[in-house]
Amino acid sequence: MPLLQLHDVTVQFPEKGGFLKRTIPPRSVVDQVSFQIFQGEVYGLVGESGCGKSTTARAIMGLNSLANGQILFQGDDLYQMSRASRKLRMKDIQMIFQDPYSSLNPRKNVWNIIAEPLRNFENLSKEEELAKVQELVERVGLNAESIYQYPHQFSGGQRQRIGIARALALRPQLLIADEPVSALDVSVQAQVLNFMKDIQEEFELTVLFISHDLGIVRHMCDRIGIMYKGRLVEEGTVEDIYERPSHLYTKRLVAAMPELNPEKRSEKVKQRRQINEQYELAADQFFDSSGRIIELRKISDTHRAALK
Amino acid sequence: MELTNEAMRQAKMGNQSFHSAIWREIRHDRMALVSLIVLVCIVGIAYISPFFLSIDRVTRIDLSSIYLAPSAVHWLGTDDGGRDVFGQLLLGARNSFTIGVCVTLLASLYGLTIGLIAGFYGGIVDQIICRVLDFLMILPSLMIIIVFVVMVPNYSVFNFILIMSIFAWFGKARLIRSRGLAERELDYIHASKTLGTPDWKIMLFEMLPNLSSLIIVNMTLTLAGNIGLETGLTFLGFGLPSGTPSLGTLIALAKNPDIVQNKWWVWLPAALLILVIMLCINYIGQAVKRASDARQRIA
Amino acid sequence: QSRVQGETEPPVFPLEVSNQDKPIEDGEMIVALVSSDPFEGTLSRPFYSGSFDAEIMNWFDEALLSTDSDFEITNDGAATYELSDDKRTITLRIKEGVYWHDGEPVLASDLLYAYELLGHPDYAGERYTFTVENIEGMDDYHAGRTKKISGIQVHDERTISVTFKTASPSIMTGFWSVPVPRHHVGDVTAGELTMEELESSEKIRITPIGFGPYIIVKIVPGESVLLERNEDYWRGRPQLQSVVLKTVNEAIVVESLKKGDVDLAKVPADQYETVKKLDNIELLGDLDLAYSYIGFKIGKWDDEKKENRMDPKSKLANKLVRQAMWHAMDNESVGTYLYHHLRFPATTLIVPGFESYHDAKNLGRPYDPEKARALLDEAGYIDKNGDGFREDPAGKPFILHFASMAGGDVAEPIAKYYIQNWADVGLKVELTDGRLHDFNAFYELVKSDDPKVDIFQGAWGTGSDPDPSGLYGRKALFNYSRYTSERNDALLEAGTSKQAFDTEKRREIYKEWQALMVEDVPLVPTLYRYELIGVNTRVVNYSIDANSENRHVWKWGVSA
Amino acid sequence: MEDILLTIHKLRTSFQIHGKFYPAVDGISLTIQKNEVLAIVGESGCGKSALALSIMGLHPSDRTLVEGIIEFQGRNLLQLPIAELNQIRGKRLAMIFQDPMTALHPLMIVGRQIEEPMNVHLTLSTKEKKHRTLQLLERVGIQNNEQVYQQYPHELSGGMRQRVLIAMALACDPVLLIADEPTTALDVTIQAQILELMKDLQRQSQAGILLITHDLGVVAEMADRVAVMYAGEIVELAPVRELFYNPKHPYTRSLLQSLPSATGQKQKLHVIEGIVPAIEHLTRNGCRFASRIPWISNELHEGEPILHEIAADHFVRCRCHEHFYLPAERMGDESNASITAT
Amino acid sequence: MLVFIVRRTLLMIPQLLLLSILIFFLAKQMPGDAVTGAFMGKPNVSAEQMEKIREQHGLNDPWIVQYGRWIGDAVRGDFGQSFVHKQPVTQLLAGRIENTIWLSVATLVVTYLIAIPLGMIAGRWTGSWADQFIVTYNYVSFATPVFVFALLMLYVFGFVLNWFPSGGSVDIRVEEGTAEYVWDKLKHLVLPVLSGSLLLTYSTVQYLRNEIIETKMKDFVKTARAKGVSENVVYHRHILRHSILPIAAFLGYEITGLIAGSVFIETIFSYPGLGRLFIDSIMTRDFTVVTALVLISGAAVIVGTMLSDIILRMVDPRIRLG
Ligand SMILES: Nc1ncnc2c1ncn2[C@@H]1O[C@H](COP(=O)(O)OP(=O)(O)OP(=O)(O)O)[C@@H](O)[C@H]1O
Ligand SMILES: Nc1ncnc2c1ncn2[C@@H]1O[C@H](COP(=O)(O)OP(=O)(O)OP(=O)(O)O)[C@@H](O)[C@H]1O
Ligand SMILES: [Mg+2]
Ligand SMILES: [Mg+2]
Ligand code: NI
Repeated sequence: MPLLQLHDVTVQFPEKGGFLKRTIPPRSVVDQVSFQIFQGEVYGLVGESGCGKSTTARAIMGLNSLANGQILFQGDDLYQMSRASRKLRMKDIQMIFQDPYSSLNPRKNVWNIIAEPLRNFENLSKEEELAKVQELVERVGLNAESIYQYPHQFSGGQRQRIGIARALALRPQLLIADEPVSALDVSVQAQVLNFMKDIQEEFELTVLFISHDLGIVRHMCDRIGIMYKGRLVEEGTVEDIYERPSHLYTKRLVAAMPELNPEKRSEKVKQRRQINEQYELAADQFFDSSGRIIELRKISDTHRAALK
Repeated sequence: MELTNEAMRQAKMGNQSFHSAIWREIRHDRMALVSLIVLVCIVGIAYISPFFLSIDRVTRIDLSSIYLAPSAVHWLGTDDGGRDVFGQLLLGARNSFTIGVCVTLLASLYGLTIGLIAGFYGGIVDQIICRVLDFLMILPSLMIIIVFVVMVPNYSVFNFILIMSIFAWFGKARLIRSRGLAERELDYIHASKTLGTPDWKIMLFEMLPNLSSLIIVNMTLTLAGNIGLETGLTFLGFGLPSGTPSLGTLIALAKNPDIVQNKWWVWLPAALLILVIMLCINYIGQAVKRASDARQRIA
Repeated sequence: QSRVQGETEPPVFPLEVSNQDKPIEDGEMIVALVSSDPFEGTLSRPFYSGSFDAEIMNWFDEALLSTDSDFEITNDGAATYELSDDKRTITLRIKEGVYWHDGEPVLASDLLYAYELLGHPDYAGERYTFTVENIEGMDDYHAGRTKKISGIQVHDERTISVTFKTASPSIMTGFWSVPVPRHHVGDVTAGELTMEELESSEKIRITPIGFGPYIIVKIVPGESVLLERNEDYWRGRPQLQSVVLKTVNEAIVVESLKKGDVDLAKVPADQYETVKKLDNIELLGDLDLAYSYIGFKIGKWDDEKKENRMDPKSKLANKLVRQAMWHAMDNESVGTYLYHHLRFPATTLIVPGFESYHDAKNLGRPYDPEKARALLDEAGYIDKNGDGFREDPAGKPFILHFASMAGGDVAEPIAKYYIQNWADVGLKVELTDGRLHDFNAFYELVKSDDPKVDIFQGAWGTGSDPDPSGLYGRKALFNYSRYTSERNDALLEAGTSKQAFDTEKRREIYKEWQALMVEDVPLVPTLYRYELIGVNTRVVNYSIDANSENRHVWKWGVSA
Repeated sequence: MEDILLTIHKLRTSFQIHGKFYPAVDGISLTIQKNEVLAIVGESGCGKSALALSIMGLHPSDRTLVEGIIEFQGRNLLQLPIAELNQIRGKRLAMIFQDPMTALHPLMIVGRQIEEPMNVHLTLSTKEKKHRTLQLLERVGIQNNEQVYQQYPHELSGGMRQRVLIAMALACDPVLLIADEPTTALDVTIQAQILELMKDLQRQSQAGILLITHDLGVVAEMADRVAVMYAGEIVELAPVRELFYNPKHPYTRSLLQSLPSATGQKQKLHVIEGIVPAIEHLTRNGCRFASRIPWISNELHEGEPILHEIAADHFVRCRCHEHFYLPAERMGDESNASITAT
Repeated sequence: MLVFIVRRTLLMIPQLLLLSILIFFLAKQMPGDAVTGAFMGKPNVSAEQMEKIREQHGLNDPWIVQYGRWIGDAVRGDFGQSFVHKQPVTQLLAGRIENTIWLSVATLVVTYLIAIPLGMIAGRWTGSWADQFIVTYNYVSFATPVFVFALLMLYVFGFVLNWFPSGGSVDIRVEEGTAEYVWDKLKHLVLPVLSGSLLLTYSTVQYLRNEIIETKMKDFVKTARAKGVSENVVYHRHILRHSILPIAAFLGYEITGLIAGSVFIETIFSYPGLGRLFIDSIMTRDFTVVTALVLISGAAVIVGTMLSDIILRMVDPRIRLG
């Protein structure tokens, strides 16, 4: 059984407009997205800005309400549970945020930040809590005395580690990482990525890894879903996506990745042009009559794409 | 990793809280520092004055000595009831300041509660609160305060504070709401939600501390405004009960041109005192404001 | 010279300007209406209510009958009168050559019109007074039962007679003789316009006319009025070419006088000292027909019977306490220091302005704390617990509540001072609600006999009629003390009876009444007052002396 | 050498912090030639923007100190009075900013903003200006140019806005274009388009471009020459091929190793120890990178590191590169530290 | 745009209605009514007579009935009769409102005329002596009670220097409609307006200064400079255009300040306007006038906020579509 299952998940935001601000039909930001994540794997969600990646993540976390669909965690529908049991359940799902600067409360010291989930769910004595926090802090590679420091005294990478420590405090099964490194410099990025990989292996975490950087996704993930305008357009293993992209949008994304070899510049440019042209020509192939991206079709056991 | 107690303590001390930021900012701004000292002196003297000044004596009418010019006995002369202006000034400063502080605190409490709720929940709750605030903001509050003052049957300082504070919180609520709305979109609030922290805890322990600098800045700045408003209302005759010494009572005597011209000691010290108090609060407020915004800090 | 009263010597003010120069032909006088508020501008006698409106009207309008220093009607006005032997019918004859400003003659029917307005069922003003009500047939007319007032006869164009139900000396002081130009303002009785329309009509607000010495040329509402000489004035040619009346804030009166911006202005007491020093200003002063008082609540208004009823259980029922409280009050100091001698201790309830009726020998109850203490001891109010304040005879705390009006710079020190005075003799008095009350709230409290009030401070203007029954009668709503006694009833009755047309007799009656009030002390008259007028030295022929020829507006002029 | 557009000599740009001036750009010398794309790479905070702003003269004069020589077509920009500087900027020297969201005036229609440099530098009639603007918009790949002309920035997508910014920079046919991270705020696909566009335009106009970026991928795709900056200094300067095939400076090598390699090998990424020190905490004597490669002993660094030309046009600061190895290499993986062509 | 204005206007109606109910209710709660006020201190009016007058004016009806009557009339522009002034309130206000409008508009204009240049100078040359001077002036003006300042102005310029008339709105001697009349009106306005506006500049200067300092650091300003635009143009075209927006948004609330200020100013300069009328009316319990005045002030603020909204909409394209 998959650890997390999304079934036709739809998230809508109301749009304001018109005379006397009547509510006009809401816009689906995430439109009937379904995928599954299995125990222990790292699932990547890729797409351009505004395609609905974060919204999907937030829907799983219960920060947005669903307009339609189900989210099953270990087979239980998170949105059908009572508030209390859902709260207990959410303990097993934790999130790492994109911006290490705003995801930590600047008014709290590291101790209080990391202890927050512990205080909510576990009744620890002060000593136990301190011990636990120190353990976590050391686990993420920070000094023990840093628990008295405030977020602004840390670099971006260190902050992201604090965020990870907080997420790990309750020993979750599923970790959702929403662009955890896109605000960081290359060198720091490497640090966090390495670290996340270690943690994932050590805790046998299941991770939903969201990013727009195909290089990073490739480095981190086992399976990848490509999102476009609120819909999933292709899903498959890393090899499926990078070696055998079937959807033109995926191809386009892959082609847009900067080439690190100066020699291949012109080649790459040519390739991009080609794909762009194709894309423009064949655009309507990927949409149904109402202009909606069509459903995924199975290509192989691991590979699905929104193709006719 | 073994940690010495010393290292722990230093790490603890190394953090800089908002308070120390304010203090540093004030220390580096000469005007603010002077203001703070002056204000502390004024308020300090005013508040400890009952220990060396008998209120009864200061407020006792002595018709044979009205409008005496400053002398060794009456440092700042006497007022329309032959009362010592210096003593009145101290009592007045104390009353005015107390009222200003009380009004500010009360108004902040209202504003904070409403603003936080609107800011935290957003959506429909915010919409409703906003509409109500929109309406309240357009009330001609000075006029309505006056109407209230006239209306209240059992008029006392307490009632006055209540009335003033009822009309002083709308702006605050708005301010806190809008910052709250911005704050609620920040990831640390999301984080707290995903960590299972209950809403009220998030509001009080996550959001509020981050708004605290805003609130403190707003409070220091409106404190001056509230003291000014109290004085103004007293000037118009709708402020403090007239036997209660207040800076406004003394300045209100300046309605009479003879006093303005020939009996400056009655109103001028009070006017200057209020000016100094308000200036001081303002300078401190500005320093506090800078402290709240790292980009503006001098220190 | 003005009359001097009381034990102390208040300053002495002239009643007439000293400038003896000839007035210039094209002079203009600027008169201040001293107020921080705009004047209301209802420039018609039946309808006006502001004192500034009255002041403005003085310049362009007047009563047909003139009055003397006792405010009694005389025969040297625009009309002469005759009183019938039974003193119930008065007949007016308007002199020749009295014309409205628009050239129409002043007719007897114009005076009739005034009565028709005053008695009209729709009339909502305040001048439906005793002398109007007392006219025969007025009740029926007022109730709308008839269209004509049977007691008023118009004999010819210029003769009219008015018959009263009862003979009362009030006729001599209270008789209404101001006509209303029916042709100008429009006829309410003929249905040309309604009473309300008339009241807000431009004809009395923007373009009013009268038959006085000056003609209104222009009005800036609430601010100023420009008048010009009425060449056809019946007494003669007015001295001034033009007159400007304008509101001047109290705050800047002195400056305006000093600069010569205004020639004539009432001077507020607190600025007297400053004005005194100005050498271009002469100060005239006369006693005002008003006094301040401290009242004691000793009863309640009985709404059933519409009369006052004393309450023997009220806190101040014991007259010794009231007497003591009067003795405890240091009015002398208040007048001297707070009013710069412009007010001085009052003695009786008939002001010295009524020269013939004020009992100058009755000294009231002068400041004497010792006597006050003795009286209180005698009454059994003794400080038993040693807290400095007396308890009542039963030994219970005795706390009185004092209501006083806010307004003016000195209201607060005065109230505080009296409280101190009483504290000095051991009486504990506190301000009702802990504050001074504004005008309306104060009267609301006092009028409704609110139990929160035991003592109250106020002031009365007496009007020109010395009869005090409107303020102290058994049926008088304004008798806020709610004091009644048989003797009081009898004396007041006698004061307005037919026999009181004899001034000597009336003086006796009122002397007795004044003594009664000093004995029973339903209220303490505290201060009499001067009214001060600052006049520029260039003003000539100006007088506030009721006996002087120069009291007439048309005589006033300015020299070069 | 009339092909040289810009010569920077010992440029030092210092910011005032706590009343003292600390250099953020510390003695940089560079030249840019016609028709050349010079890329500057480095981590955040190493002084790239400070350098660009210094060239444009956009630092507020009260809190910034700019010393050295910036010679543009024979004139030292630092010594020009503001009026003359204004004659140059926007005309022969133009700049593209990083964030298209904020770099456009939110209350002016796009057309006016593009016309503004023409108002200043060219004498054209209103019609000509509009014509030229529409042409420019077309050149940067905006098809519905008439419509966009009338629109406000917030009505455009990020990519469109960046195109508008480019059009604005090109308004007076500049000979040197300074682009400060022109694509950082954009999506990959759009980034590719914009880069291509810039390349095209550059080829057409033969202008020089100073391209500032922190993305080595962008460098590889665009640049002719690359300067690697660290802590206000240039640590390595080389033609693009040389840099990617034969990186020398420890910093360059570390950077390349810390990229999640595009080849898909899931080996550990290299992590550079520590952080870039803030300019007020930077130790300025000795090798500035030394603290971040602590396993290289101190003697191996130069006392006063200078740029050494180790191959034609290839400069490296400090001798330490000769002894440098990555920790991973020591542990047996002897493969070349550079990215080998696939 | 039109749709927006219509919507905004419709939104005003419930606000006004709510305001009117609130105000009416407050007025009725005050101790004493118009009749008490009008006849107190005049001994010769009997209780029955007063009761009759009360009955006549419907002062004894339940308040909801009175409200219904009042609001019905108010909609038709009839605020009833002032008991004290014996005049329709509308007529009474008509005489004063013109003066108040003169005063407020002039004060507003002068405030902006002073504040905007000051704010610009202070914002542009932050830290210069001019800036320090302006900031100090600003603090002082904020801290000075308006009545003290107005009194001083009156003394210095009205009396000591004798430059301007010390009270009133216009001299009686000048003909209405002539240029002289207007000139005289303006002369009478100088002191009240200056006293008001010199202290009202606070928020505008403060805001503009901060806003300019903020805007100065914005990227689009760098863009403008990079285009070679001269410094003056940068400030006038780019920075000011952006910074002035919030000032427009404040217009509505500025009106609140004006109303409050006019109460003081009109009292001190004996300027016959609505502010003074309010104080007088409240003293005399002339509640038809009080209610009308508060309603008018409220309406003025509502209209003001609406105006700022509309202005904002017109100048800020971001809101226009948003
Ligand atoms: N609270 C909200 N109200 C209305 N619209 C929203 C809200 N949150 C997100 N959206 C819209 O939903 C769409 C998807 O947003 P989302 O944040 O999920 O994108 P994303 O893929 O995470 O993009 P990015 O890479 O920029 O983070 C965007 O167009 C955004 O404008
Ligand atoms: N106005 C300023 N005042 C003080 N310090 C500044 C200022 N501007 C920049 N700095 C500092 O100067 C250094 C260089 O900044 P710069 O903006 O040039 O970096 P950058 O390389 O462009 O970084 P990024 O990639 O983040 O744009 C940084 O340490 C920064 O903190
Ligand atoms: Mg996102
Ligand atoms: Mg930069
Ligand atoms: Ni080195």
